[in-house]
Amino acid sequence: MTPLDPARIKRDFPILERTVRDGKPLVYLDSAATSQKPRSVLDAERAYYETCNAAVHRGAHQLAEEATEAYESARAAIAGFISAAPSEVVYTKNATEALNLAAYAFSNATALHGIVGNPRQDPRFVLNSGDNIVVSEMEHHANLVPWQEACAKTGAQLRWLPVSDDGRLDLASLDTVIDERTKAVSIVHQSNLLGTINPVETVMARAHQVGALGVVDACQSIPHMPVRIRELGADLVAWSGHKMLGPTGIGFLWGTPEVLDAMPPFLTGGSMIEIVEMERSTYAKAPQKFEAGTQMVAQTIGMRAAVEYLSALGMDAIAAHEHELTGYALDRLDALDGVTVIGPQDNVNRGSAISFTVDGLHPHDVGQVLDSRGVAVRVGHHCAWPTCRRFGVPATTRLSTYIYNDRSDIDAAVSGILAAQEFFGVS
Amino acid sequence: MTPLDPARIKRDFPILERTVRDGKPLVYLDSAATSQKPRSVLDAERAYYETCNAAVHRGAHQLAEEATEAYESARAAIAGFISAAPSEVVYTKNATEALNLAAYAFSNATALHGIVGNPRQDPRFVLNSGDNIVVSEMEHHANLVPWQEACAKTGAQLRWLPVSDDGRLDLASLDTVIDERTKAVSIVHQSNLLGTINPVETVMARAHQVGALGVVDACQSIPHMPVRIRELGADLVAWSGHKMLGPTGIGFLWGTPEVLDAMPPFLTGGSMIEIVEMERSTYAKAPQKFEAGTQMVAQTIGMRAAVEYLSALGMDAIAAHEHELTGYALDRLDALDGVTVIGPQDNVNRGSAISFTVDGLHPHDVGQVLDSRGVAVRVGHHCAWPTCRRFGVPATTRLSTYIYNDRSDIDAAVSGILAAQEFFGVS
Amino acid sequence: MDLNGLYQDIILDHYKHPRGKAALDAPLASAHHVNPTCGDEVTVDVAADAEGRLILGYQGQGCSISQASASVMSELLEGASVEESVKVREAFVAMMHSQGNVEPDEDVIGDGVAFVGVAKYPARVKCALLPWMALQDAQIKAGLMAPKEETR
Amino acid sequence: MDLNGLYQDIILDHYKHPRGKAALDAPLASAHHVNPTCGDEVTVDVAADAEGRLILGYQGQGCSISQASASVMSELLEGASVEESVKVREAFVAMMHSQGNVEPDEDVIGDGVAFVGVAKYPARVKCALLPWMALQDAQIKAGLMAPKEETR
Ligand SMILES: Cc1ncc(COP(=O)(O)O)c(C=O)c1O
Ligand SMILES: Cc1ncc(COP(=O)(O)O)c(C=O)c1O
Repeated sequence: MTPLDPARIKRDFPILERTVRDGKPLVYLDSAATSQKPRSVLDAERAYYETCNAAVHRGAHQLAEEATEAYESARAAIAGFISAAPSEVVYTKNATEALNLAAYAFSNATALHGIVGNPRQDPRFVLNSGDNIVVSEMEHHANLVPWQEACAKTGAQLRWLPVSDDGRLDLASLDTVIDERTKAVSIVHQSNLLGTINPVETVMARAHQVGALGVVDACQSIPHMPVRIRELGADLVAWSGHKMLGPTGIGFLWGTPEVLDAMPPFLTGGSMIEIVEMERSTYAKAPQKFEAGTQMVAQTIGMRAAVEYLSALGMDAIAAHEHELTGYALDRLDALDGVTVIGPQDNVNRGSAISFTVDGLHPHDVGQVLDSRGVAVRVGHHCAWPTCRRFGVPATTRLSTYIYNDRSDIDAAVSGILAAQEFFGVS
Repeated sequence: MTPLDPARIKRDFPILERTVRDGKPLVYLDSAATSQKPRSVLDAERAYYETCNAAVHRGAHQLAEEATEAYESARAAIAGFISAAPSEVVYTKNATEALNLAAYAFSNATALHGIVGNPRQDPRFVLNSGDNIVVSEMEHHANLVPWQEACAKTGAQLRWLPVSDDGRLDLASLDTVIDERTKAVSIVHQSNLLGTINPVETVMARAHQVGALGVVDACQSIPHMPVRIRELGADLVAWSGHKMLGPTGIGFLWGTPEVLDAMPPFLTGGSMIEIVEMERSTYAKAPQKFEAGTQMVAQTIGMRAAVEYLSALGMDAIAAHEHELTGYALDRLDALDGVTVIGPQDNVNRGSAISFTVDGLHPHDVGQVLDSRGVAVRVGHHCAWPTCRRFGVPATTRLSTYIYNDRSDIDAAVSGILAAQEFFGVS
Repeated sequence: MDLNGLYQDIILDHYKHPRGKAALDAPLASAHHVNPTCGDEVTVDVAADAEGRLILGYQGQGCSISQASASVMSELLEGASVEESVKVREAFVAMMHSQGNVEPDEDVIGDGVAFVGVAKYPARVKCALLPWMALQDAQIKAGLMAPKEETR
Repeated sequence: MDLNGLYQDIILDHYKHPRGKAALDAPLASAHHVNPTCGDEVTVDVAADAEGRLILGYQGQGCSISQASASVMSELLEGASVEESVKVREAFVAMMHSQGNVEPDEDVIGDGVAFVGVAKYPARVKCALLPWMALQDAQIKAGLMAPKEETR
C-alpha cells in the first residue's frame, strides 16, 4: 500500500489551483457535499463526445455500437470497483433517485396490487396497514423523505433507530423497532453529518431475520473506503458519482439480481421495455428495466475514469490517509476552547466528515469567516435536519476531506475558527 | 434571417471529422435519436468543473455561490429560449423523467388521497374509476408507458386518438375520445417516427374544455423550430437536452406556475424540502420542489451554451434549413423504386425525421449497408412500436437531419439505399 | 474579501444587542419563516395601535445577519404607519437584490444601509430577508397592508 | 467494412431459401422471442421422436441475419439428439460472443460458421442469437435438455 501524496494528487485537479476572495488560495474542505474532478475524468467525458457520441442500445451504426460498448464497459468497471457483477448495477441520476427507486417499489407494488386485473405483485413489496418501514435518526433527507412518502401513500408506519449522545446508532432497540411487520429497513452506512460508520451488517441481518428488504445508503462510504458490496449484507445499495471524482448527473443502485427482478419498474418509457402495445407493455430485465429513456451516457464514461483513478491510488491507501487526517483534525478541534464536535469524538468507525459548533457563534458566521480566508466548508443542517434536532443545534459547521487534502488544510480551518472567535469577540 | 451554412457549422463539431468503417467519412443522419455537440458546449461544461464546481443552493463559500449563480442563470437562459419564466422550468435527467413526473402526479395524488389523514390532494390529479387519460397512436414509448402505468395503478382507462393512413393525427373523434371523464391529455408535438407536426393547440384546447390537464411531448419540436411555449396551450411540456446540442443527462419539464404548485412532489430528498422532521416534511416551491438531490449541474451549464449556439444561428433559420432539406429528401426517396415513406409525404407540417421501408429488405439490412458506407441512420421501431403496428410494418429505416446536414448527406443515403437493393438483389 | 464590509459595526451591534426581540401578547397575526438550507427561523408578530400604527414583536434563532436584520427592522418599523412600513420594506428588499450596486437611502432604511455589503453575498441575502418576508406575510394575514399592495 | 464478410453467401442463401420454416402440428413446447430494439420475432416449436431425437419447427419475421440463423439452426438440429443440440447451441453461442476472434469448428456447427463475421457487429449478435435463445427456452419447457443443463 503506497501512502497518498496529496501535493501530487492536487496537481491533477485544475480547480484546486484557483484562488478565491481576492487571491486567497482555495482550501477545499467540502468534499462530503461534492468532490472535485481530476483532469482524466474531464478528458474521458470529452473524448466520448468527440469520438463516439450516439444513442446506446438502439442504433446499428458504428457510432452506436461504440457508444453502447463504452456505456456497458463503464458499467463493468464501476461494478468491478465494488466487486459486483455488471448486471447488478443500475444507473440513476444521483443517489436520491436510487433511494426513490427503492421506496417507489413499495408504493407502486402496493397500488398495482390493489387494482383488480393487474399481474400479482411480489408480496415483499406490498405494504398492508400495520406494516412498517425502519430508518434511523441520522439519515440524510434522501433516505428519509422517500420513505415518509411511501408510508403516506400506503398507510404504513415509519419507525427509526435512535442515535446515542456520542453519535452512534443505538442498537438497544434493534429487535423491537424492527419487528415481524417490518417490510424495509434503510440505513446510512456513513453519516454525512456525524461521520459515524454504522454496523450495517448487523442491521441488515436483523432485517432479513424478519423477512424485510435491506437498503443501505452508501453515499459517504463507497467514495472513501474499500467496499465489497456483498459484505454489507444488503439487498439494495445507493450512492452517487459526484462525491467520488465523477461527473454530476450520475448515481447508482446496486441490487441482488433476485431483488431487482422482483421489483416493479420505476421510470418507464423507451429502452426499458420488452413489448409495447397500446393496451399494455412488458418489461426488460434489470438493469435495463430501470433505465428508461436516453441515459447519462457521457457521465458513465467519466465515472469509469473516476473509479480507475481511485483504484490506481488504492482504496486502502485512501481510507488510511483519511483516517490519519481525521485523527489529526479531531485532535486540533479538541484543543480549541468553545468548540464541540457533534458526532463520534474517537477516531474509531468514523469517516472524515466532522461537524462542530462554536460557542456563541452561528455556523453561518463561522463559515463566512473561513470563506473570507479561502477555506470552503459547509454550514447548515447538511440535509439531515432531524439529526441536528437530536443534538439540539439548529445547524453545524462541517469540514470534510478527501484525497487531495493534507494537514495544512486542517490547520487553515483551525486558524479560521480562531479568527472567527476573535472577530465576533467570543474568544 | 441568415441561411445556415452547414459546411461551416460542421467545423464546430469535432466528431463530424471522424471516419468510420475503414476510412469512410461519417454521414450522421441520426439526430432524432441524439444530436452531436459543438465545441462550445464541451468547453462550457469543462470550464464549470475547472473553475467553480460545488454543491448548489447549499454552501455559503465562494465556489458554492458561483456554482449556484451558474446553475440558475443557465435556467434563465434555457427558459428564455422558449420564452418562459425561469421558475417555470424544472430540470430532469431526460424527457422520459419529465413525462414520468407528469404521470406520477396522478398516481401519487390518487394514492395520497386514498389514505385518511393526508393533506387533501388537488382533485385535478386524483383519478377515480371511470376517469380516463388520452394519448395518441403515434406516441414515443416515453409518452405512452408512463400513462399505462398510471392507469394500471389507479384503475383509470387509457384512450388514444388514432392516426390516419397519411400519418396525421385523426381528429374526427377528438370530442368523443376526450370526454368529461378525461383527466389528462398527453400528445407528441412532432412524431419521432412519422415526422408529423401535430396541431397540439387544438388538442390542448379540447383538453381544457373538459377540465383535463394538457401535456405536450416536445422532444422533436423544440430542437428544430422556434417554440414560444405558451402558444402550445399546454399545462406541462417535456423535452430533452441531448437532442438539441446539449449534454446527455439533462431534460426539462416546463409548467405553468399554477399547475406546478398544485402537483405533488415526485422524487423527494435533499434541496426540495422546506422543513423536515422524522414524522413529516413540507416542501419547497417549484421548481425546487421537483429537484431532489444533487442535480446535473455541469450539464445545465453545457445546456446554456447549447441554446446560445442555437439562438445565434436563429431558430427560424434552422427550421427553414430543415424544411428545405426535408423536401429534398422526400423528393429523392419518392423517385426510388420500392421505397415507401411511412408518414406524411407532403412537406407540410412535418419535421425532418423521415421513416421509410424498402420492398423485400428488412430495415436492419438497409441500415447495415448504409453503415458500411459511413451513413449512420436508425433502424427499428424507434420506441414507437404501436405506430409501426398501425402501419403494418415491424420496423422502419429512419433518416433525420439537423443543422450540420446538407443535400450531400441525403445523396449519400440515397446511394446507400440503391446499393442495398443491389446487394440483396431486389432492385 | 473584506469581512468588515459584510459585518459592519451596526450589524454586529444589533446582533449582540437585539432591539425589540420579544413576542407580542396579543398579535393580530404572526408568521413563522424558515431558511430551509440552514434551519434559521423567525416568527414575526404584528398588531396595530388606535391610529393604525404598527406594533411589532419577533423571536427567532439564526446567524448574525438574520438576527441583526430582525432587530433593525423592529427598530425602523415600530410605530410606523402601514404605508411607511411598505415603503421601507420595499427599499430594503430592493437593496438586497442589487448585488451591492446601489447606494441605499439612509433616510428611508436607517440602520438598514449597513446591509448593503451583505447584498454581495447571494447565500446571505436570504438571511437578511428572512424577517422582512415574515413581516410581509404577517401584515397580509393581519390585513395591515397598503391598499396598493392588497390588490396586487 | 467488408459487407461480404458479414453477409456470407451461405447466409444470403438461407435468408432467401429458408429451410424447415413451418410450425409443428403438435409441438411439445413453443417459445416466442422478440428483439425489443427492432421488433424482430421468432417462434420455435419442439417435439421429439420415439428415440428422443428433436423435431423442430419455426416461424418468424426479421432481418436476413435472424432469419438465416433460424434456417441454419433448423437444418443442423432436425433429428439431433438432445446432447448434440446442446453441444451445437453452446458452440454457436460461444462463437457469437467471441467478437469474431475464434476459429469456429465446422464439424460442430456446420453452416453456422458463416456467422463468424456477424460476431464483429455487436448490434447484430442479438439477431443471430434470437432463434437459438428461443430454442433453448422451448427445450427447457419441453423437458428436452441434457441432464447437465437441467440441474444448472
Ligand atoms: C418524441 C419523443 N419523445 C420522447 C423521447 C424520449 O426522450 P429521452 O430518451 O431523451 O428521455 C424521444 C427521444 O427518444 C422522442 O423522440
Ligand atoms: C449520506 C447521504 N445520502 C444521500 C445523499 C444524496 O446524494 P445526492 O445528492 O447525490 O443524490 C448524500 C449527499 O448529498 C449523502 O451524504
